[in-house]
Formats: sequence, structure tokens, C-alpha cells
Amino acid sequence: MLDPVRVAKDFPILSKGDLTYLDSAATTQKPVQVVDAIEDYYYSCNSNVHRGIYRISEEATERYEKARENISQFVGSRDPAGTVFVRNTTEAINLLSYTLGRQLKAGDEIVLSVMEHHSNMVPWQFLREKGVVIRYADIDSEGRLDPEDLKSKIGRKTRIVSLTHVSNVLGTVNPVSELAKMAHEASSLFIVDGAQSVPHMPLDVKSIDCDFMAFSGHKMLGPAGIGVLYGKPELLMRLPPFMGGGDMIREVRLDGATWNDLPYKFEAGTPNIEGAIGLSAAVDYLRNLGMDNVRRHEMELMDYVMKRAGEIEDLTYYGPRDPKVHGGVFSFNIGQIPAFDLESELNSRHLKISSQELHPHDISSYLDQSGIAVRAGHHCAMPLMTRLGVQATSRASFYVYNSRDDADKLFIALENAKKAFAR
Amino acid sequence: MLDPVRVAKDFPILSKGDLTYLDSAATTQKPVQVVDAIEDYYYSCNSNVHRGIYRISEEATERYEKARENISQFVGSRDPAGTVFVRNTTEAINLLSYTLGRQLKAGDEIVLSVMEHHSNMVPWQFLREKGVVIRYADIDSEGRLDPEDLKSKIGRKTRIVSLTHVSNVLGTVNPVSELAKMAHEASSLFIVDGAQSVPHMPLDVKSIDCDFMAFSGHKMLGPAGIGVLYGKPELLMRLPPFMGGGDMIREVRLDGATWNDLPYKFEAGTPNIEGAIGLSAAVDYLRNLGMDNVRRHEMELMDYVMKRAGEIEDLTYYGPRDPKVHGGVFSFNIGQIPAFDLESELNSRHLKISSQELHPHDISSYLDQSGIAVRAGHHCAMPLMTRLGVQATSRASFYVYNSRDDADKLFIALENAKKAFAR
Amino acid sequence: MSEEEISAEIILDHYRNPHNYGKLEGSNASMTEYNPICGDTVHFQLRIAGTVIEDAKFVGRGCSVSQASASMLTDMLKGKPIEYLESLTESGFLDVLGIKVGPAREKCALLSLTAAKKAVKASR
Amino acid sequence: MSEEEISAEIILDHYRNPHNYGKLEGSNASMTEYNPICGDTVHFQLRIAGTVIEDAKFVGRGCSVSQASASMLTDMLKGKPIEYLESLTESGFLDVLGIKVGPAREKCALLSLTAAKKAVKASR
Ligand SMILES: Cc1ncc(COP(=O)(O)O)c(C=O)c1O
Ligand SMILES: Cc1ncc(COP(=O)(O)O)c(C=O)c1O
Repeated sequence: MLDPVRVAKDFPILSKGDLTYLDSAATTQKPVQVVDAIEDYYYSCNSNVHRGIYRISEEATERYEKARENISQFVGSRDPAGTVFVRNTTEAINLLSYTLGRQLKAGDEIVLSVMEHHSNMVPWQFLREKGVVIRYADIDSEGRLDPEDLKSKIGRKTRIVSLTHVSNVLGTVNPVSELAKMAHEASSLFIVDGAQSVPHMPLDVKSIDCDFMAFSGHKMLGPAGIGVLYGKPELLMRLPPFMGGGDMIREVRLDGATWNDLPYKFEAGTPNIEGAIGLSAAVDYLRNLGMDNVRRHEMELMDYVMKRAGEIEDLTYYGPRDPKVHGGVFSFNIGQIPAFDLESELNSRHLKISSQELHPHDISSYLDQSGIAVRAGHHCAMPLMTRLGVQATSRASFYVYNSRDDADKLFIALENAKKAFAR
Repeated sequence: MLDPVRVAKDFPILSKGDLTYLDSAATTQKPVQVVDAIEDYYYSCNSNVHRGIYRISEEATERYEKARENISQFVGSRDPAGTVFVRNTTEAINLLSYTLGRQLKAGDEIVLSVMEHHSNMVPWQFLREKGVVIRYADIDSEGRLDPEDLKSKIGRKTRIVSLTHVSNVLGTVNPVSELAKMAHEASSLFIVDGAQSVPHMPLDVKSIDCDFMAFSGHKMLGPAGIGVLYGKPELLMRLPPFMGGGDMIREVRLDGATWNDLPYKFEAGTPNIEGAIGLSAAVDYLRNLGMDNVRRHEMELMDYVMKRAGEIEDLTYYGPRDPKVHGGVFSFNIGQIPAFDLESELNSRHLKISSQELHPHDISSYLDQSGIAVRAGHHCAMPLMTRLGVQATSRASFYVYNSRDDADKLFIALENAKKAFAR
Repeated sequence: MSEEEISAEIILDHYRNPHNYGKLEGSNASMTEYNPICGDTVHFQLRIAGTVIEDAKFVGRGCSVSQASASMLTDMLKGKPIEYLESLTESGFLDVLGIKVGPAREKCALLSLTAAKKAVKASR
Repeated sequence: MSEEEISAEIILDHYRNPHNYGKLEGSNASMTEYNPICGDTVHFQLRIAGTVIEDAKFVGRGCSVSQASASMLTDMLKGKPIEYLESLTESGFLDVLGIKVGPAREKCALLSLTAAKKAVKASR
């Protein structure tokens, strides 16, 4: 079993005791093991990789490539050539939209869902310019992907199905293996946004059978500035390069160039070497905890959180009620702030907002005064906010260093906030 | 004056004394001040920027934006909106080739030079696909940009002139203000690859009057994974976005999106926050040394290096002889390994390589045994190698922590290498 | 109570009981401002006679900072010359509000000021 | 001298005085391999009779590792069955060379082996 209180001791920012950090879906804290790995790199072998014929450059190259292998294995990929280092999930998906996008033509369809993060939406919307059609699968009343609706959106013209594994707002865990089958039966590629799943559960790209998967280091105890695009090597091989420059070439002439092997073809310029090394240390840390334990811990915590949430009047929360298909993300509102309508507001005699409504900004500011960090806003999922009929939500997200104690603090502070803002 | 021995004390990897690091043109070492700034961020306010309504996120946002202002001022830009954080120089130039490239049409011309790094060549070559013509200005016998040749390449159809400020092989310092005038007189944009100049000399984007400039943090005492695209805000404003996702949008709907203000429009997804903070600490460190002192130190060192080089038989070195127009980069060969020609080699009776030729790989390996790190190869400038008629060179590059002592060690080891490999 | 706490109390009072909320009869300058990030909205209305703001009202929806600051701004503007509004800077207005708002909520705090200024400009 | 130092000496000997350098008369399998990164080149030539490598020679240009390993490989292959070459792995060959080469120079060390293998394949 995972003991969050012991885990938290590895995180200096948390062990001071004045911070209840409930925003790990945005970015996680870093354990000393990760920071030390980066520092050790700086002070023992910092240098540029791949081309140096001297000791520290060879050592740096080895650490960088070992990091690739390690991270690659962590998600069940046997061939490190399929693990491309990028800045973050966002860049990974843009890499795909630019390279896969070149092969699409007017009328081709891409299927997404209304619960996608902007990062798995805007890059694909760019392709509408060339006549590519984007279709969105809907969710049901509990915030689960509606399989019938999804099926109806996938058709003869579908080239790409790109879906999030876990929603960063609803917490919904999507059945990605089934979705992969659905996409592949329609001869479509299947892409998984793993930003909220790779950090939180055991996962295997081979058994999911996704064609590509994207995730970010900073959401899994690693540094910012490093992320991964996993791809089946035979598919990556056929893609044109994304960025041009050093390292990604085999040979450059004045009139053109040829490309390097995978994964280097997609890593132009000096990579974030320390970032990769830091992420590898984060992967070691998580593997040591055991990803099964990580998932079980979050499931139990969510079970508790949802029970506690039921005790608070006027609190609405979103996403599946079954913790088995709900990740460590808890989005909620206190009251439902109705949409603003100018005409009706100007003509009404009294304020339309009643006593029980509390704006997410006010909740978040109030919680901050008790040292509790939660996020408020659209969580980079505006279309989902529209779909839910809200302008924003508050979101508390949990990770390996969070305990029931943290949940208790949250709910006590919420009760107090309600009193403080009561009209 | 700058005292390199005192400076080196801030660099733990160097103060152990077993490493003579002469590869700073590839990447520089990091002082404790930079590593500490990163660690302090991790342990005091690590969180995601821009949207958090709690103390540490506000603190992180403030440090991130202060970093932008600081770096912006360092290169003489008054408006931080013109400072876009990217991964490295390579990404900055790709951002330009993708966004500016969309506005180009068949027959439009881009002018580069034969001394460009692959990063300022391959991204532009991508545009040949749509009929854009790339023209290359030549160099003279001392490795200086040939102004007459450049003038002849710039014409009515020139849309972009993109040149390096300092060559990473020849060391040549190009007169960028004059080049900017030349480009602007032809109504062309002018882009500066500042990867080798921003770290090494006082510099002001306003007085250069470049439209865009790219540089990398890891070449100026900062971390890898962070770099800068400077652009005149009024020009950046008119560019379409590059990558889509979180932070770069104002509003997203299922059928499209609108973009955020500068510079965020170009920063999609979670940025490398700690990278920016580390780079800002590096800028503080350099400002403290004084960029005038940095440049003067390197000039004096190069003067010494070139003198010493003249004493070694069979040593050829490249680039301007005048240290005033020669950065801290010293590329050389021992003997000139002739190009390989299969027919003539098969038909000759004896080895075509004579005793004085030493391959750069062998030089570099040999120097490594004495703890001296230099680079060997094409330095990501294959077309320049072809132009120089060599397959590779060795390159020793100097920075603020290098002294005459380091140069002496290099030349003593070179003499020994010649003996060791003598046939 | 510290000054900061007093300011926070004042904000809460305005939030709970906004002044000058509703439709302004005879309004001749109005503007809606909207923060897409959180959905906060302020519709600001002015009645201008010559160079003087005779009256000001607002309606809106959003967090306490956005609504309370709108309420306070209506009080501030009533009977003042237009010049007063025009010369009111963002940092000046934030000073009047007296609460510390982080960068993420500054936009909320300034929503009403932006709306009022735009309303005057658009009425010209 | 350590084993490593002895290996380094052997490499240097082969580099200074390459064995089997030049044109192989009656060559019936040959291939040029080239490392674009450094320009190192090896042209490897074999004379194969039935299943046996009767003779091997090379010409080339490059660093000591690339040229010495080619020289050593010619020695190793002469009179051996083709099978021997085919079953010679990259790591096996690096072991024979006995020097530690970093990742950047591995390609140089393996240039001749790659050329020899490709030569046989192409001659089929
Ligand atoms: C002149 C020049 N341009 C561009 C680059 C590419 O820099 P980076 O690898 O950081 O993108 C370099 C560094 O190798 C360089 O020296
Ligand atoms: C589901 C999901 N996808 C994509 C992203 C984008 O990640 P990043 O900002 O690291 O690119 C996030 C994180 O905000 C996310 O939660």
C-alpha cells in the first residue's frame, strides 16, 4: 500500500506543512530524487549529446538514451525508437497534427470528444482550413463518453480518432482499448492523450494498441519542458519531419537534406537533456511506488471525497460516480451560477444570484487563505464547460502525496467559505 | 576585467580540476547560481503559471514573467511581449519558417549564407516544396561573409534574409546592423541567428534593427530546453499561431478558436517555467560579469590562441585572423585529409594519407585522455564543410571560465597527439 | 482589523448588496465587458449630460471581485466629470479597491473600469 | 600495459600500417560504406569462392578507428567461410577490437563490418 504521508516527506515544498496542494492535474510537485538527478547531471556530466567524442558527452548521451529506454518501458513500449522527446503533451499533438495533417485532404474527418483539453482540440481545428472536418463525440449525464454517439461519428471518412484517456475536468477514465478497436475497425488511426493517465495508472501502449500517445513530464513528478510522443515506429517512420535543424538530419546540402533515423528525426536542435533525465528519475520514483498502488490510492481517495461531497449542501460535482472509472480529479461548483442574459437581467427587479451560489474564483481565493491550492476556471476545456452549462468549475486534484487529511481540510474550508460569502 | 579562474569557481564541474572544457559553443556549463535558482523554484513555488488563483501559482507566474522581462532587457528589447519562450534556437527558427512561410508563394526568395548552422538552413529548405527559392551568400578566403556576393543575392523577390550573427565554426562576427540595412532596403525581413552572439557579446536588438532573433539558454550558462524568439511585436502580432493548445487561446468553441495576446499566442501548453527562471539567473550572472568584459576576455583569448596556433606545424585554422571579428570559437585541422576518391585510391600504390594528417576524431579522442573536451565533426554545418573542402574539423570553443592555461593545455596535448599518431 | 481586512469586508458588502444594480433609465453610454477565462461579465451604464456623469448603474454576473468593483465604481462616478473617469488609471482603481488581487484576478477587478471607459468612447 | 592499452597500440599499428590495403584482383563482392557525420569511408572488397572468402582487401579514408578496424577485419576474414562473416555480430566485432569506443565512434568502428556484410549480400 501507498502511504501518502511518507511519500509527502520526499517533497520539500509539502513537508513544510503550510501547503495543501490539490492542483496536481495542472502540474505536480517534484521529489528530491528528481531534483537531485538533475543537479547531479549538471555537476558531473553536463554537455551536449550525440556528437561529442569525450567522456562527459558520452556520459550525457548515455544518461539521455537510458532515460528514453526507461520512460519507453514505463508505458510498455519495447522499442525506444518510438519514444520521441518533446516539450509537453501539447507539442506532441501539434507534431501529429502538422505531420499527419499533411496527408489529409478536404472531406477527411477527425473524431474528438467534447471533453477534450484544448491541446487535443485546437491543433486539429487548424486543419479545418484545408477542408478537414472535425466531429465531436458527446458525453452522457455522468460525463462518460457516449459510446453510441461516438460510433455514429466514426465513419468511412474518419482518418484520425484522438481522445483523452482521462478527462482533466470530469475525471472520466475512458475505455481506450475498446476505443482503439472501434477506430481501427474503421481503418482510422487512434491517438491517446495520456496527459492525465500515464501519471496515474498502470498502462501499456501495446495492450491499448494505440498508434500514438502523448504525455507531459511535469504532471508525473518530472520537470516542465519535457514530454513524450510515443508512436508505433512503423508509423512514425512514414511521417514527414516536423522541425528541421541539427540532430534530425543525416546529411545536409545547399539544395536539400535527408533525415536521421527514429526517434532523432523528430528531435531537432539541442534537446532538453536534463529534462529527460529528470523525467526518468520521476519514472523510477513512480515505479518504486508501484503504479497499481498509485491507482488504488487515488480510487480510495476519490471514493472518500465523493462521500464527503454528498454531505455539503448545494455542492454539485461532475464526472462518473463510480470511482473505478474516475481518476483523481474532483470538479465541483457550489450552486449553479446561471448564464448571464443581459435583457432579462436589466428587466428583473432583483439580483438573479441567490445566497447559495459561490463563484469558483471566490472559492479558490478563500481556500488559498487556508493554504489550500485548487484550480478555478475552464481548465483548458471551454467546450466542455459549455456542454456542462457552466462558466467555470473549481477543481481539486489528488496525487500520491495527498491523504484523506487533505480532503478533510478541503471540505472544512468549503463549509467556511459558504458562511463567509453568504448574502 | 574578467578573471576566468575566479569565474570557474562558480562551476562545480570545473572546479574539480580534471576537466578542461572547450566545447561551450555546443553547450555551456552551469554555475551554482543557475542551478540554485531552479532548485529554489521547485522547493518554494513550483506550480503551473497564468491561471492559478493561489499563492504559489501567483508566485510562479511572477517569477516566470520577471524572467521574460529580464531576458528581454538583456537583449535590448523594451517590450516583453516580443520575447517568446521556445525550446531552443532551432524551434525559434522553425516557428518562423512555419508562420512566415505560410505567407510566401512560389518564386519568393530567402537569402541565407553558406556558413549557416543546419538550424538556420533546413527549416527554410522545407519551403522549397512550395516553390520558394533559397539563395546562399558565399564567404571569402578568411571565412567572412562576402558583402558583394550577398548584395547580388538580395533582390526584388527577397522576402527573408536570415543570417547568423556569429558562425559556430569560423567564429566570424557578421556586421548585423549593416546586413539589416541591406535587407530592409530590399523590403525584406531580417532574421538573426543569435545562438553564438547573445551569450558572448553586448547586443541590442533595437540598434541592430533585426526583425527577429533566435537564441538558446543552454549556450549562455542556462538550462537546456529553453530558448527565445525575439520579434518586433507588431510583426509577431500579424503572424498566424504556430502550435495550438492551452494558454495560446482566448476562447475555444467546437468550431474554432481565437488567439491570446502576445507573447502567449506562441506559447502553447505548459511552458518550461523552471527553464525560464534558470535562464534569467544566467542572464543575471552574465550581466554581473559585464558583457563588455565577456567579449574582451574572449577577444584576448582568441588573440593568444591564434598566436599559439601559428607555432604548430601543419595546423590549419579557419575564420578571420582579426580577433575583433572572431568570436571565441577556434576550428582547426592538423594536415588536410584529402577527399576520398575510390578510383584513384584503388589504383595508387601507396596510402594517400601522409604522416602529418590527423583525423579530428583521433584528435578529440586523444585530447579526451588528457581531460580536454573539444568537438570534432561537421558542427551541424555540412554545407560549410563542403565549402571549406574538408570533411570535418576539430573545434575548441572558449567561454567565461576558460583561461590561457586552458589554451596552453590544448596546444601541448596537440603536439603530443601529433607524436602519438605519427606514422 | 488590518486595512487589507477592512477592504476585504467592504468588497464583500458590495458583493452581497451591490449599489446601483439594475437598469439605468435614460442611459446614453453603455458597454458589456466579458472575461472569456472565467465568464465574468459586467454591463456598465452611464447617463452623461455635457461633460458630467449624472448617473451610473450596472448589471453583471461573476465573482465577488468583478461585481463588487463594479458596484464601487458606480458610486465613484456619480456626479463626476467625464475627465475623472478618463484619467482614472488601472493601478489607481486597484488602489481604491484596496485588496490585493493576484495577476489571475486583476482582469476581474478591472472589468467594470474597462467597460465604463469603452462606454464613454463608444458614445462619442 | 593494461589490456586496453595493448588494444589501443594494436589499433595504432594497423592505422599506421594497414594490412591488405589496396585493390583486390578478382574481387567479386565489394561495397563502400560512408558515415556522413564525419566523412569516414571504407571500401571493402572480397573474393569469394563457393562458400569461402579467399581474400579481402580495403581502401578508405578516416580516423584511426575506422581504418584500423577495416585492416583487422581483412585479416580476420581471409580463408574463413562466409558463414563466419555472417554470424559475426557488431558487439562481437567490437570485442575483438578490444578498445572502448564511445557511442559517437561506434559507427566508425563498425563501418568495415557493415560494408563487408553488405558486399556479400549484394553479390548474391
Ligand atoms: C549558430 C547556431 N545556430 C543554431 C544553433 C542551434 O542551437 P540549438 O541546438 O540550441 O537549437 C547553434 C548551436 O548548435 C548554433 O551554433
Ligand atoms: C488531458 C490533458 N491534455 C493535455 C494537457 C496539456 O498538457 P501540457 O500543458 O503539458 O501540454 C493537459 C494538461 O493541462 C491535460 O490535462
